[in-house]
Amino acid sequence: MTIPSADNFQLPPAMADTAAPIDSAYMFVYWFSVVFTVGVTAAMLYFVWKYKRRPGVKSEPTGHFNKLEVFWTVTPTIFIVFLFHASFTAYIKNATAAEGATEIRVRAKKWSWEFEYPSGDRVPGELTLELGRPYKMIISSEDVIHSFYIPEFRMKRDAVPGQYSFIQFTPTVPGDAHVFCAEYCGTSHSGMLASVKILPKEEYQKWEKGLGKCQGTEEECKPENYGKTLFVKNACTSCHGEGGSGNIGGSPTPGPKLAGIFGTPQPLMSGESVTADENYIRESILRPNAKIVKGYNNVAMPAFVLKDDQLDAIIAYLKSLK
Amino acid sequence: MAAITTTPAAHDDVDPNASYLDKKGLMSWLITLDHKRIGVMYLISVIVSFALGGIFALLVRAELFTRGKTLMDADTYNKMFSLHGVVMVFLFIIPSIPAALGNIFLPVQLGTKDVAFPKLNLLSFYIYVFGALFGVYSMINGGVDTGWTFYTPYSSSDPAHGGVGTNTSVIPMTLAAFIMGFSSILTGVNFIATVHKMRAPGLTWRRLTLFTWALYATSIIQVLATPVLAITLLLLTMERFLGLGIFDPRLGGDPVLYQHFFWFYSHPAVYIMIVPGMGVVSDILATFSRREPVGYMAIAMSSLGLALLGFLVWGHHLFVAGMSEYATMVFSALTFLVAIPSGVKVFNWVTTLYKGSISLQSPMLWALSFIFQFTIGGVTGLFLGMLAVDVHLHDTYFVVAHFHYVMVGGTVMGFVGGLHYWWPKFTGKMYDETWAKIGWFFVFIGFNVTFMSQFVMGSRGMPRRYYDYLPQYEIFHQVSTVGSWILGVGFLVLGIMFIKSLMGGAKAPRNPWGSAALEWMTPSPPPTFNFVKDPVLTRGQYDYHLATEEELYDGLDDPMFPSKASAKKEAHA
Amino acid sequence: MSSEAAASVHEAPEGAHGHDGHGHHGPKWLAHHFDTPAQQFDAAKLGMWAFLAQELLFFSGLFVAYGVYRSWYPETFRAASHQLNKEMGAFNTVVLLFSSFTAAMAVRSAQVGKQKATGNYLLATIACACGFLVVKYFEYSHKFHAGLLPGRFFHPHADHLVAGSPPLPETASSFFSIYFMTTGVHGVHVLIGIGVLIWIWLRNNRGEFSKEYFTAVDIAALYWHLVDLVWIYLFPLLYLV
Amino acid sequence: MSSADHAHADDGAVHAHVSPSLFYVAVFVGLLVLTGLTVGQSYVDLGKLNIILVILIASLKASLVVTFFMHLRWDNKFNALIFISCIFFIGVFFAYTMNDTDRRGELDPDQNVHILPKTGERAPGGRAAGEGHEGTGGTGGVGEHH
Repeated sequence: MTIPSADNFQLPPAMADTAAPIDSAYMFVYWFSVVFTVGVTAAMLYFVWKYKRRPGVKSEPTGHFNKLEVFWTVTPTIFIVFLFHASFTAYIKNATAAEGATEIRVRAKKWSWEFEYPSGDRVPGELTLELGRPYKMIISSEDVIHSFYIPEFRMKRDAVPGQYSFIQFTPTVPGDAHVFCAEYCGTSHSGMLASVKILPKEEYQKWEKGLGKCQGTEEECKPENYGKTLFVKNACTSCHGEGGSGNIGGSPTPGPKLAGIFGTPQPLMSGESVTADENYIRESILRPNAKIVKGYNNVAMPAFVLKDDQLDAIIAYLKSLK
Repeated sequence: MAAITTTPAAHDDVDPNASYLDKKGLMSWLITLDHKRIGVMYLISVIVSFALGGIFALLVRAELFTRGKTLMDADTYNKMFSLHGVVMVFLFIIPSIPAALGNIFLPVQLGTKDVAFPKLNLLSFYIYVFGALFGVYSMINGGVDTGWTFYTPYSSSDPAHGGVGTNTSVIPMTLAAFIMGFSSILTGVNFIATVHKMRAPGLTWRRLTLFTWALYATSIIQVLATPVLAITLLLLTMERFLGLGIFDPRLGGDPVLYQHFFWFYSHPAVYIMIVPGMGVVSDILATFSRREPVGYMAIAMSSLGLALLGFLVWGHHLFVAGMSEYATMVFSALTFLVAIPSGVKVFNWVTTLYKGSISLQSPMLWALSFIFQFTIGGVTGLFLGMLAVDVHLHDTYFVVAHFHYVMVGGTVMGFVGGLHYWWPKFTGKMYDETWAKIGWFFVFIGFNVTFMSQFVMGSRGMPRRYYDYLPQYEIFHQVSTVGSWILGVGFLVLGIMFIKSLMGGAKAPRNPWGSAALEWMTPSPPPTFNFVKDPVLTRGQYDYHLATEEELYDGLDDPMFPSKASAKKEAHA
Repeated sequence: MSSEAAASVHEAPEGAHGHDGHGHHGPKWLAHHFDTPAQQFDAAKLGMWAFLAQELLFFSGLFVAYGVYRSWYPETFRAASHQLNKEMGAFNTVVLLFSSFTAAMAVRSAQVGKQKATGNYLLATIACACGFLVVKYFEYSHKFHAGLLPGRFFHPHADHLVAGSPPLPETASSFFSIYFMTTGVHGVHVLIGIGVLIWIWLRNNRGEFSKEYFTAVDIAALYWHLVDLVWIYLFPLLYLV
Repeated sequence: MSSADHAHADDGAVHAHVSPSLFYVAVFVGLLVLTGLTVGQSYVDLGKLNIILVILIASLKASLVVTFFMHLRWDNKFNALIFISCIFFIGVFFAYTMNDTDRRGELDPDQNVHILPKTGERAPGGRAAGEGHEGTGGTGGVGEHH
């Protein structure tokens, strides 16, 4: 259990340039709200105490307070003009992408995030950014509405199927953050997270060199171990369970069990049956709707775009599962 | 009050002195045309719905007590919060004050015998019940996991037809909301005609109670906004059934268009929910500070203002949804306007207390907590109206806390306060004031603990509708869950207190609170035609300086604590 | 404003005063909670107009959907509307306008107390409404044959399409979705209208209406005019542009 | 219990305006003429003007029905107010919704569009490409003409 520190109790740490204008708008309206609420409540409690009913003391008939009415209609009106102005300028500032910003494609699907870098490499579940570089995230969704949300950047945008949208930011602090899905999207909505890593220039370049390849020790890059990493990062676990076990916390998952099926015959929707070999697994990842296992026709598995060595690694991993 | 006998309310089959509760037998209730009896049937229905929705809420909070699985799996959790929303919005909060308390008291406050269309009124109730049955059918079939908003394509794209959405029982649930919408519309039609055409002689527009004004404003929204929900849900049902391709992008539709349609109703619906609560609070404040509310006309007109503005701001639910920037600007600017009538109300309420004669009996406690919580709900609305800040806070727990402060801290407090306030009048029984205060205390503390911590976790980035969460949010969730238990205990205490009152409460006097309003001039409980003789008003309903001692105290010996005095009287009798 | 008056409200008056049958008992069509016929009539009219307002808002959703898609796919809408039968649409428009006229005349006859004429005008209105539905049936069955169905069921058969009309793009399914939703919902209103009119016709036959009391005829006619009103917009928007 | 704003509170009876039969016939003939006009315009291609013309004629017809057949001309003013405010809210519904749907991608060509203008890619999750979409690549925005 982590208890948040007192200095930034209300807001998470600010890690991008977009946070500052939002935070100052937030704090402004926050202090206004505190003063207003405390004022109203104090006046209310004072009157309740002061004008408590006493025998023989009558209430005073209500007169007209026309000036007062005008005052408390006009004052808030002026005030909200300021509020609108403050928030609107901050919004416009945050909505305008810098010239030449690095474009990253963000693809949402039930229930994982995939990031495509300018090099064309697709990385699931992990967004790596360079400190101080302006970014433009072009967001899309393949199935239902999701929402791309990084609290540390104070930025959010719905991923709407059939539509592109974008957000922009420049990371200003190295460290780790999270991508949340903020629009309800079904069973594993709360599991639809991705990690954000903000790296200083040198580290980023080192990372960039290994992009699209297995990054890790020799042991970690053995096909079945690499496959396991990919299986987790692509969020295969949210539909097939940990280790393809076909259950999460004792309840059956939306997708079929994968452990131990390799080489065995699988009954299909069409009534036929197919052996779960390398080709079938490869096809099921790339074109999930081609041959659907019996009983799972109501689950629309999204397609995954993976490189050959990645596919081989996943197949090796599935082979290893018992 | 000002009752000059003009014509005796004489009818061949109705004894003018008999209480409306006198007739016994189930059928005398089921086919009644008496607005008070219909109101009581609504009241029972909404309280049952509230209990059901409350159980769903407690289960949701319990699940979130620890990370990962606590009680149920993710699918069940998703159904729980969806059903909590659907039940609370469509079955409880929309009919709560207008259809239940409004039905019972609108005609009494107008000094008339019934609403303009009594048969239509009964029909509205049965439409509501019929719709509710669809909802129950959906729940028996496993319920829905779409959230109460039914966003497309998740709700509309049926996996049975190769879609990507949910495979839960959506169609019966959308039909349930569709049908219940008509109940709400017909009640609105009825109330508008009643307020316009059925007022007692002398009851001018300026003499209406603020509760009546609030119901009138609400009725306008019900009539003008609810049909759009009806057509939206009809299109959604057809989308799922036939694949229309209006809201589903895979068939060429636009999911953001659905959100426009949905919020064109559902934002005004927020005012259907809160404005009647404001009306109740205005009446309670007047009675318990013995004073006409300051700025009577300003409060009345701000209800109408909210009703109008409610239609112009729906787009603030779509700031990050993929709407054009032009629409974003317009909606943000207009949204701030809502602050003006809301502020006017709060200022006037607080000033009403100034130089009043204030008694802190239980209805007043609810009214004062309404003002406190509605103020918080209101100012946090400013955060969300601010475009830039909304980008951060949208769809987080901050929003959840904000609307619960308005809906529970506001409407539910108004509803329960109104229930306390009018309970002696429509049941003819007093309740136990001590237990009422204990219940209030638990609810007040429990509510604020539950939702205050949600503000903080929301602004720290916790998204809503999450089954599981990161470790840094655990402490807030646990505080919130503990709060929900306190809240639950509070409502349980109140439930028992009210049942005890029904079983053996002291007989209520005509005017236990010493109010100057018209409904307190008729016996408790009122006769079938509301008044023994048709009333004629010669003063306003808040004119305490014009009301006589007799009108206010009914010969009670202790005007300061009328309820105690009456209990004493009863004991001696 | 006197205390005696106040007391009279809440104290039970002595004696059985309630059965003198005085004053309040008007004609039998005057409901007990109204004081005067005018109050009852005005309340009914006001209620009906509020109800009509909700009907208009109900249809407005469909019109907004039409507006959005037409503005996105103007060419599609132009091409697709060629598949609708302009003549049948125009004929139905005239039928509905005529029915609206007869409904107005039925109200007029009721206002002046001509029971027989009221009945005949109501019958004419009902006949027109049925005629409208028959024409609609032929239109619908043609669309079914041609596969011009909403959304998922949109599979146009080239040989059933109107000859010489522009080719139908895939997006035309949106047009037919909107076509079937609008005309379908309107059709349901026509059906309800027929039911209401028959009921009013029966009541008229029983001689329930008079110069003094014709509220129900008036209210039913208002509803029927609304059905006409919606069609006045639907016809050109769907068939003619 | 007569209420304060009764139109005919004097004797409590209903006083409705009765128009002559011929008047209704005249309105009906007017409606027929306007129907002829609206059918006629469909044979003339006026571009964008067609839709405007059609809506104008329909509104004219609708106001004939509302004012005369539905007696709004002689009815309680408040009933007319209901009707007018209902038209106002429908207008708001139209204008605000289309202020979004028609103007996406206008300020920023990548924001909220079906097609990414730089690459001509169609967004995933929408109607599958190659199913006869009219939208030509590179236009961005939504729909056919941008």
